[in-house]
Amino acid sequence: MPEAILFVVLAVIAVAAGVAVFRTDSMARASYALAVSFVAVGLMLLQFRLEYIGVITVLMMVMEMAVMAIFMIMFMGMNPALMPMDMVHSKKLSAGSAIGLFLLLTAGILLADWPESRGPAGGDLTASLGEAIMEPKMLVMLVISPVLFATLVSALVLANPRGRYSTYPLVPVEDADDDDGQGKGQDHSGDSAGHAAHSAHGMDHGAGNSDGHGQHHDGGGHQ
Amino acid sequence: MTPGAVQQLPAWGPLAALAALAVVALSGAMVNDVLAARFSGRRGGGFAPIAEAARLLRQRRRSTVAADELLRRVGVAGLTVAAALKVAVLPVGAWVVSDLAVGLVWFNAMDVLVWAFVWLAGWGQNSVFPLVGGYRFLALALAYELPLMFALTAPAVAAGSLRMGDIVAAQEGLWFVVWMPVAFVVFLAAVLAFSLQRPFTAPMSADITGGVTSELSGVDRFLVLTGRYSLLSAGAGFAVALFLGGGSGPLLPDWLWFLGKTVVLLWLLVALRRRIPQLRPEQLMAPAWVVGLPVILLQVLVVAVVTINGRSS
Amino acid sequence: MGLRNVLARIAVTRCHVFVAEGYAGAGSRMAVERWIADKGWVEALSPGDADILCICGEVPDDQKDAVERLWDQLPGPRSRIVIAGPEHAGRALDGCVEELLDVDEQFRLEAERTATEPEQDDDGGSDDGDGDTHADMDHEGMNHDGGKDEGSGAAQMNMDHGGMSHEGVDHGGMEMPMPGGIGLAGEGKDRDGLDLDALKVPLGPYLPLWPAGLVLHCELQGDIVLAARTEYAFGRGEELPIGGPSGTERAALVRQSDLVSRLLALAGAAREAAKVRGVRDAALDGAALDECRRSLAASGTRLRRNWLLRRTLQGIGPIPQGGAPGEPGGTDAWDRLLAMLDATVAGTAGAGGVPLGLLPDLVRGVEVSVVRLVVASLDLSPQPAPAVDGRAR
Amino acid sequence: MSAYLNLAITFAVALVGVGGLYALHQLTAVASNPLVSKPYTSGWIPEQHALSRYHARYYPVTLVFLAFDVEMLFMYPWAVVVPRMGASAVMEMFVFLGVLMAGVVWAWREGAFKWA
Repeated sequence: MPEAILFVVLAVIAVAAGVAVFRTDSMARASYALAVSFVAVGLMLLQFRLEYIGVITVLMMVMEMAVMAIFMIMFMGMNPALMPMDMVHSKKLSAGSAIGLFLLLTAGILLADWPESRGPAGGDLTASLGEAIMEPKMLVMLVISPVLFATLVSALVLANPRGRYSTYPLVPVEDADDDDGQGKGQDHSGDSAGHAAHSAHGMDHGAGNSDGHGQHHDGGGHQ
Repeated sequence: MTPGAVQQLPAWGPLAALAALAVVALSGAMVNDVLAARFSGRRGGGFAPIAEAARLLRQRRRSTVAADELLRRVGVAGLTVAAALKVAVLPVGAWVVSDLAVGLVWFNAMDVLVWAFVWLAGWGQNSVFPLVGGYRFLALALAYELPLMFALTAPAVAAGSLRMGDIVAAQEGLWFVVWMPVAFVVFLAAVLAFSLQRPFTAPMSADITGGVTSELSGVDRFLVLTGRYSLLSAGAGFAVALFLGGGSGPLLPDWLWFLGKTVVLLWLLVALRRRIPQLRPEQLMAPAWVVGLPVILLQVLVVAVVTINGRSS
Repeated sequence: MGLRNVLARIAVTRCHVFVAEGYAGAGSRMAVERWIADKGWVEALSPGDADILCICGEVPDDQKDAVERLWDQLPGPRSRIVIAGPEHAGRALDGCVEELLDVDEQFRLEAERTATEPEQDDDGGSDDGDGDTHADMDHEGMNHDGGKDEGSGAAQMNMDHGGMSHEGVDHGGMEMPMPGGIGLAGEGKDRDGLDLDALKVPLGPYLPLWPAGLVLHCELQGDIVLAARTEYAFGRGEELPIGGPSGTERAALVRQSDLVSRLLALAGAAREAAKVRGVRDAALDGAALDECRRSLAASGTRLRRNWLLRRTLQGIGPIPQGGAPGEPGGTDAWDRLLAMLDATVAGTAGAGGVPLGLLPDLVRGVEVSVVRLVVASLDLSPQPAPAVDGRAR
Repeated sequence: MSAYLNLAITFAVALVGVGGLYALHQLTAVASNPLVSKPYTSGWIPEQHALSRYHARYYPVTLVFLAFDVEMLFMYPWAVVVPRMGASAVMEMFVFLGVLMAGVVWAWREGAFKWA
């Protein structure tokens, strides 16, 4: 009975935190509300005696939400904390797809022909997981490896603002007339930014080369 | 003590463990201040952490305009709580508060919580310098976390288990530090990093007026400072359990050995980090990924090969 | 009350002091720093950490508000003191301790402060200045390529609105909350092409480990400075002679070791910083100059072996070769640190002042910590033309 | 199950400890309500709220990290079975890691770990 109560409490927390994601005005709160939701799910997995899966869910999800918060904040269309906002777009479509997916999954759970439990799970579940990964499900590993590699490369190709051969611009690329006419003082520095960019360019090379460690990258540019 | 027989403490265990953590952390802070005092030619210094605590308990709490009070509180209080939860799976001699089968992963998960807490503490203050500090910590975390994870894997491979008790038991005869020194060093570096000690102090350094602690006062600041030392102490404890044979040692009871080793290692870390200058925040990224990661991977490879050979022979 | 008194007694053995250096306050600051070190106190890095606000030197009238703002940020129990000269430091700080120890008075003062505090509700705007709101609008307007910036405020507001809902964000009405009367950050141009918010952050004048009076108005995007503008909040004018008549070797040694220790402290090399500072204090006390130089030379030798520190400082803030005469051309922060030390050891004057105009270029596009190191690596103090600013007005 | 119970107790004790500190602070501090002040900006009135779309310059690294990090899911179970499964498991895992490491080196060559 206490287990059932705990389960219900965790489930309520998970759902409530999930709702909070869409109710808050702050991107930071939204990200971490999602993290709380996932932590609750991870703890529920622990209740199923899935120790490793449960703890690793907590680990991965907190980590990923910490990273996601960076992006949520960066890519928000406006101030990510101090303005009222609505996280829900195209409400009908999303509500429809959410309900549809929920029904589909529930139907799957209820209708699937689950294998009979053959007594209590014995031994170390983590070890059996490891064995499964290494032997019968080895294909998964072999597929995931190139997939991750491809993810890594394509994500960087898309996201990295500079390639190998371009040096770091020290100043933003600016076209002077785009500048706000009222930027007190700023337009001055804007004008001069161009000059600075040229002189700074040389400096950057110098800096990169004298930086003995890492950043091969300048060297690559010269080859 | 038979291998793997770690005895789980009853419900008063958590209290005892947290009290021990507090005492060990306090000793670390005292050693730090004694060293500081000696360096500047003063006597004493051991009283300084207590004076600091009194000062902060007396000081009024402080908040900034439009601060995200909830997130700030979570972040500020979380550091200490995370340290406490780490310690819960740490075998002190033959005793452990919680004999989790995946204790090692638990430690790692609690470490990741520190990411969240430091960042939340920085973000929640709605002030530039804490904000920059919080983001700096995430940058550090991206650099240290993977090497840390692999450093944790090495003892797990050698012991064939993720249970902290088994890992300690597997070191009977030969401490892991002897044949996995790289993992040990990387682990200690990561401990310094997640407890925000030099050289990884960029998130709360002087150039951003204290970073995440910049706007904190009173009990909030006290909790952050406590959290740092608690995390460092917990890290030292895990280093002992993972690499230095846990509570093994002659004559004395094993819990005493364990605490002794932990305290000595903690003091060494405190003394060591006073001598290291701080790294600029962006300086760690490339070396950690391009040097640290391959090196620790090689260490894991060596450990795996040795383990297999040991089994088959 | 017993517990509170005991706590107060214990607490004052470790006061945290926020030092705000005003006009010609270097001598007092050094005396205060020394007192702090001798007592085992702590130099607070921000007012939020401080018990004592210690103003060294004079604060010009137009800066009085700034000091009041700092004072308002001290959490309390708190005490403030103006130190007019090095010889007053000890007595003045003792007076502060007395104030801090007066428990009843501190409680009364804080209660009073709570009572007089302006309403700080979340959509406050009680002191919502027009200027703030306006500034905010300007920035919001910047993302529109139309560039009808001369348009009226209302027009801009509409543009804003359009721009935002265009992002797919649905925010209700125009009553944007402006908590505390502070505006929201506006977009800034960026080298990565992301155009995220740029924050206006002034560095200085009341910043620990910072040249007195200097203000660097930065636009920060993330932790990178997009653009900077320099000014002096108050002219440096004639420094009070520190450690003997100005122009003497001793005064030069004191000043330069002060600069070196500041740079080392910012680079996170606390031990070396404290050692150099010790030499400075010894020189102030009238120790033999040769002795001081020998210690500094030893520090120099240690520093040269410190590869982590070198890695921190090398390659940052490079000044291009062949600038104006007297400019330390072709150097970076590490070179300048060593040159400063060597010049002090040799007893020659330092490399000479760096024109302030160089600074905005040096700090553009670099990280905040680097900005601090670059500023600390430059000897900005000698006779700048009064109230210079960099390039912009 | 008692392992989890003790973890829960630890969590509770830690929370109570933190809460107790806050309560104690209410009694001992010179004022029990927090001071609300403007953020510290070197003595100036802050012109803008700090909470903004913060440009984390290291965002390319986060992508590399996440890709590599997924691998850790397999690493822990692998660590448990290595002694039993022998060389084949080691080979398999290190081929996997090698591929990822190649990606990391490539990312480094692309300058992804450069930041400021």
